[in-house]
Amino acid sequence: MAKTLKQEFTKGLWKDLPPFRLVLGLCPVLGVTTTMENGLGMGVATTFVLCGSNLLVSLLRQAIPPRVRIACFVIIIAAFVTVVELLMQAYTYPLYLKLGVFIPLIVVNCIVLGRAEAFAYKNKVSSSVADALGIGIGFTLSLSLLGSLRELLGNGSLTIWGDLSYSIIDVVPSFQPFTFATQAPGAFVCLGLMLCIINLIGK
Amino acid sequence: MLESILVTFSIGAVSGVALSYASKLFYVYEDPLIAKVEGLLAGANCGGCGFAGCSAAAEAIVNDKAPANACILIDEENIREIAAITGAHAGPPEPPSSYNNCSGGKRATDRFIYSGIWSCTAAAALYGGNRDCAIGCLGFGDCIRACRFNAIKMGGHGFPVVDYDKCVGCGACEASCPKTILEVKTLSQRLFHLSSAGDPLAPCSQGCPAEIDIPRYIDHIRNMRYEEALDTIREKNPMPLSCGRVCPHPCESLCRRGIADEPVSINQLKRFVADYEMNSGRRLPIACSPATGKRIAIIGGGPAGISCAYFLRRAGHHPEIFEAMPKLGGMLRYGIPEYRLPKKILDWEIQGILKLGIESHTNVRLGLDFDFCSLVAAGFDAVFFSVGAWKDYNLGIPGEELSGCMTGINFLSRVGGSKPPAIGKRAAVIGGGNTAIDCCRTLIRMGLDKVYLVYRRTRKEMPANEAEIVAAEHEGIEFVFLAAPNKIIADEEKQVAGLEYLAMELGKPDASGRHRPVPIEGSEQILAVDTVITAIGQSPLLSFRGRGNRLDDLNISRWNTFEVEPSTCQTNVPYIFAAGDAATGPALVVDAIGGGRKAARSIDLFLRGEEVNPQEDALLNKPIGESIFPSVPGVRPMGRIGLDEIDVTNRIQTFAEVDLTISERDALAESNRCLSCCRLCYNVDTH
Amino acid sequence: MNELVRMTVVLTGLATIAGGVLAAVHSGTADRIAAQQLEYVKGPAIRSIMAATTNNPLEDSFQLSIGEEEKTVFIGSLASGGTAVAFEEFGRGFGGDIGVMVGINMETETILGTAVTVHSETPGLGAKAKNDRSFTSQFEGLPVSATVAVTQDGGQIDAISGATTTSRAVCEAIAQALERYQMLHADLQKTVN
Amino acid sequence: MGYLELIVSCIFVNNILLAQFLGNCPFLGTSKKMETAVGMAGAVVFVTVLAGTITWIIYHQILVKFDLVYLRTFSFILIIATLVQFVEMFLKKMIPVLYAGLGIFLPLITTNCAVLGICVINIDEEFTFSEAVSASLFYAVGFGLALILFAGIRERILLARVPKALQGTSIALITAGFISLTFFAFRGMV
Repeated sequence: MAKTLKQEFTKGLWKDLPPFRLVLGLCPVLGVTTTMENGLGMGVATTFVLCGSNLLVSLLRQAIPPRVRIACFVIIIAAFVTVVELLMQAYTYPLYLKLGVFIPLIVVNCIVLGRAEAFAYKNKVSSSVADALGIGIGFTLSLSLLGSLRELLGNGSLTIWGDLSYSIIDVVPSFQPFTFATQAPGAFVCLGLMLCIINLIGK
Repeated sequence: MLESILVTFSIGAVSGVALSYASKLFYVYEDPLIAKVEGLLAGANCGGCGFAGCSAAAEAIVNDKAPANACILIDEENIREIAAITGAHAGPPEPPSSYNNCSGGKRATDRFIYSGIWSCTAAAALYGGNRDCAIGCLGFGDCIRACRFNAIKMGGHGFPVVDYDKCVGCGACEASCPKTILEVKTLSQRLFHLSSAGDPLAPCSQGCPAEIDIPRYIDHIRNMRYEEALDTIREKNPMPLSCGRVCPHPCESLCRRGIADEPVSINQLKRFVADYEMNSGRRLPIACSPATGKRIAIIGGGPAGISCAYFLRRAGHHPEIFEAMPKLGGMLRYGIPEYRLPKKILDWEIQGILKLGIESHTNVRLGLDFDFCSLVAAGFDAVFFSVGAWKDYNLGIPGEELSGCMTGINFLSRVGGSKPPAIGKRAAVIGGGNTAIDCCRTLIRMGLDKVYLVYRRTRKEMPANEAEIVAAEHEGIEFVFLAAPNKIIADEEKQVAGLEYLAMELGKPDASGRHRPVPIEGSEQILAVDTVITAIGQSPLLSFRGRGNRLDDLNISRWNTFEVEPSTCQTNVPYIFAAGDAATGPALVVDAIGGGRKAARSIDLFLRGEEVNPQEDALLNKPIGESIFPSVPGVRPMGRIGLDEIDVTNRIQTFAEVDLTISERDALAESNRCLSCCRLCYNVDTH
Repeated sequence: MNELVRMTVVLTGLATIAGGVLAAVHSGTADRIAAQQLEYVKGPAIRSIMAATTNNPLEDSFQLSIGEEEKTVFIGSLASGGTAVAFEEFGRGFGGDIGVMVGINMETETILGTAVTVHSETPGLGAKAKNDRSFTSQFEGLPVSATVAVTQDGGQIDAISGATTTSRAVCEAIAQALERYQMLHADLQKTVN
Repeated sequence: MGYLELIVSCIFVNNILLAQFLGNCPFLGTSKKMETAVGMAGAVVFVTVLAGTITWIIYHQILVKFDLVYLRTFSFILIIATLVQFVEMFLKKMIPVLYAGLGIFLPLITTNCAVLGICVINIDEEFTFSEAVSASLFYAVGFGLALILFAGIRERILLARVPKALQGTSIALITAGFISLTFFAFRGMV
């Protein structure tokens, strides 16, 4: 059963790729992926919390009594989320404003709690961190992908980070932005179609 | 800083105290299994499983309402652990595995054209599915999608095929199937399952007293997977070598091909794979469940005893066989002559079964060499009686005590043992059953000049197997029908000198449908013979009773057999079970083997502390009405393979086996004659 | 019982430690967060008003107490050598308060510029109030003594078509700012110099 | 803002599930069966109102007073988790009938981002106490409404012919997208 660190890391990138293979943590996926930048930021924030909580849960796994483990995980995760909130306010304030309520909600993201419980509580520190990094990076990539798709369709542009942005209209002047994609119903439909595509590739 | 610490401290303290006291104050008893399963679930309460949180999911899993892999967060290791927990809940701690019941698949006819969503569940919601067969596979593969281990694939015939190496027995497939095509069962659940009215059974399987899945093993043979064929047989019958030789194959008379053509030589195919193993020079491994530590005393090492011991051993128990004769095998050894079942083949077969870890004690007779009370004292948890029917009925005519007159079983067992009896030159065997024929055919091989078979009715009424009668005729046995022995005539040395009998005529049929013979006054005739063997039936020898122990409490029927509940083989003393001839009176070997398995099922239930109830819907060899067809369209008669046997003039010189094993080519050809029937569907002949 | 105590202790301990850590992180980032909030919430509005200042108004700001309220006043040095102040006032709009940053040239006593900071108006209309130059430019150069009101209310400001309430709210906020400027004129003058 | 506006806004325009994307995991999980959906909806209403009220009080009476607003997330989630677990145990022991109908869904709510989300929104929107309580109620009702509507549709999807790759969560999400689109019609009412 022992897997190498590399395996623990790479499984998050395809085999257990959230949210497509591991259909969890959908709220931020739907809520923040209006642009690629948002998706990327959310992904990084989640990865940070995931790594921190996995690390700490794995370190403390002997000390935490099984019956209150969920409450303990929640405390650890909540602490990390607050740290992220504070750091984001201090360094990436505009992004913090855009992500809004979804930053505190990382605390109830099933992926974070799920990995703490299903993996970190049972595995040693190095593999837990590898697992968290893999899942986190997978999540970040998925969010960015969905974000860029929706941004391209809906705004006709793609903002990588800050001022670095490209516009489709420069290339294809006749392009009409499909605003539906950036709005709420579009979020569901785009994610549903992405899932479908992943299913097709997975087959 | 301080405020912050104070606030978090107080929130933490309030939560901790509130929760810990609440858990004490509002404690409600919960099945510890649920807590155990919940401990293995992700605990994220994400709701991805469709249940209201992890504890609700755990409860559903324990109560078999959800498969072990319901949680979408946890990894395979946890699923395995959960499967192990719930598996232990359902039966003994042995790995359950998925098992496909339907072999119909695509060939089953449709009642209507279904063009809905590609899902069994959806299809089944519409009038139970589009297939004609109420129990068959719908073939949309819900189970394949449900399996998280890639252990199920859709076979070419339109039904799921399980890869047993990958299956962990999580139960997801079973839960996803709207029918009961895939059943996740432990080994012992499979071994002990009695054919039931809801099973997809071919007519032949319904007719087999051992309930072997005949179409499945024939299919294995067709695909040259002989080892799997043997495994399939051994799931229900531990003695394919012996049965392949001596079984009168009631299955073949139900064979669906037999309606339009000659039936498939099912028994020859069984013998072929059994011989294949023996000649291959190695024994196939036989899977056994983990040890349970329970001990069972098996009294009598005949087919019923061996079968019961075998199944109990495979279920993880520890049976010990006590046998009065010098070797195990019972009637197989001492009642069936060498030319039908060579002793070295029987030895090889029994040895293989004992190798599973069954202890045997021979030359020990209950009541003489050991006492029933000592068994209980020795810590046996249950006792199984398979003492057979070794007591010949007496004719009740003068002269039976003469030298040169003996009983059939006595004669056969002495020939089969090490001390053959002294016999003369001309013999008369009285009786029309298999024992009588066996005596005749044995006598002719012992070099006698003339062997008569004296039977009081006609050939049509003879209970012996047709094939045996024909063989006896070929071998020159003279049949004297409608003859009732009157007395045995002695010479001056108190030796048998002849058999006087009355000629009979058939009267009106009696309750059993047989014509009752009526003696004709003054028709006495004498057969000049120096040996008379009476073989008119047997009953169990119960001499171990009457010693003032629990055995005296046993109910005994008026045929001197153990009175048992027929579907459980349990006697009125709960820990005593009985099967085989001892419970049924003289019957087929395969009946004894089936009885041994039925008894093993009950003993297993008894040892696990469960109620020994008959299995619901058990068929017990009653046919399923809808599966017995009056005609079978689509079958092109082609005749069965001829049977190789030794030429008559040669064979009566020796005890060499008469019937020879069929060749692989013939076996393959014959297996292709099988229609692979299920309950309703079958493969028609296409060429 | 032992189990219960342990559960409570672990929970409380973890929560306490977390509290300590968070307090530390908070005190470490508090200043930066405040600066960032200023930069991104008020920053764009201030910049649009005081585009031509030689200093950074965001850094040269001070707190002014008006009764119970604390107001942040931004100071900009104009190229002409004069000084401008800017602060935020609120007017009641359709969907809630509308924040308007008002910049005043202290030399000429005229409105330097206005910019909408926060609004929760129907998308489109609120944005118009923010970006529509033909609307916002009407305020520029008005003397602090002027009465700021939409034409419907007898004033000289043309409302955004179809968004009278929003326009009214903006005017209300600006009028309030002018009033407050005149009230605090002395204090401001003192602090600036 | 008037209460009528608040109701329409919370239930329809800013529907917590379909416009704010909160609580999607249980939304997809528990909408497979109508029965489960109804139970879940009830439990969410109950817990949200309770949690919304308590967190509002804690925030304004403790966190704001001591200048500890940055502990908002931390304290809210702990309070909700404790509260939910406590109520669950209480119901299980004291009112088993209610537990069977509603209580079993409670654990699912601990990590339901809709509940925490509504508590946070109450603070962000600077609602007064009575506004916060009613907003909690109406947001939760909106969640229940969407969930029950969706469950009804999903029971139908089972019998529909869906391309293989779209089956499961994929088609569920697209369907949710169309429900969301219908809720769009309420835009402009507030």
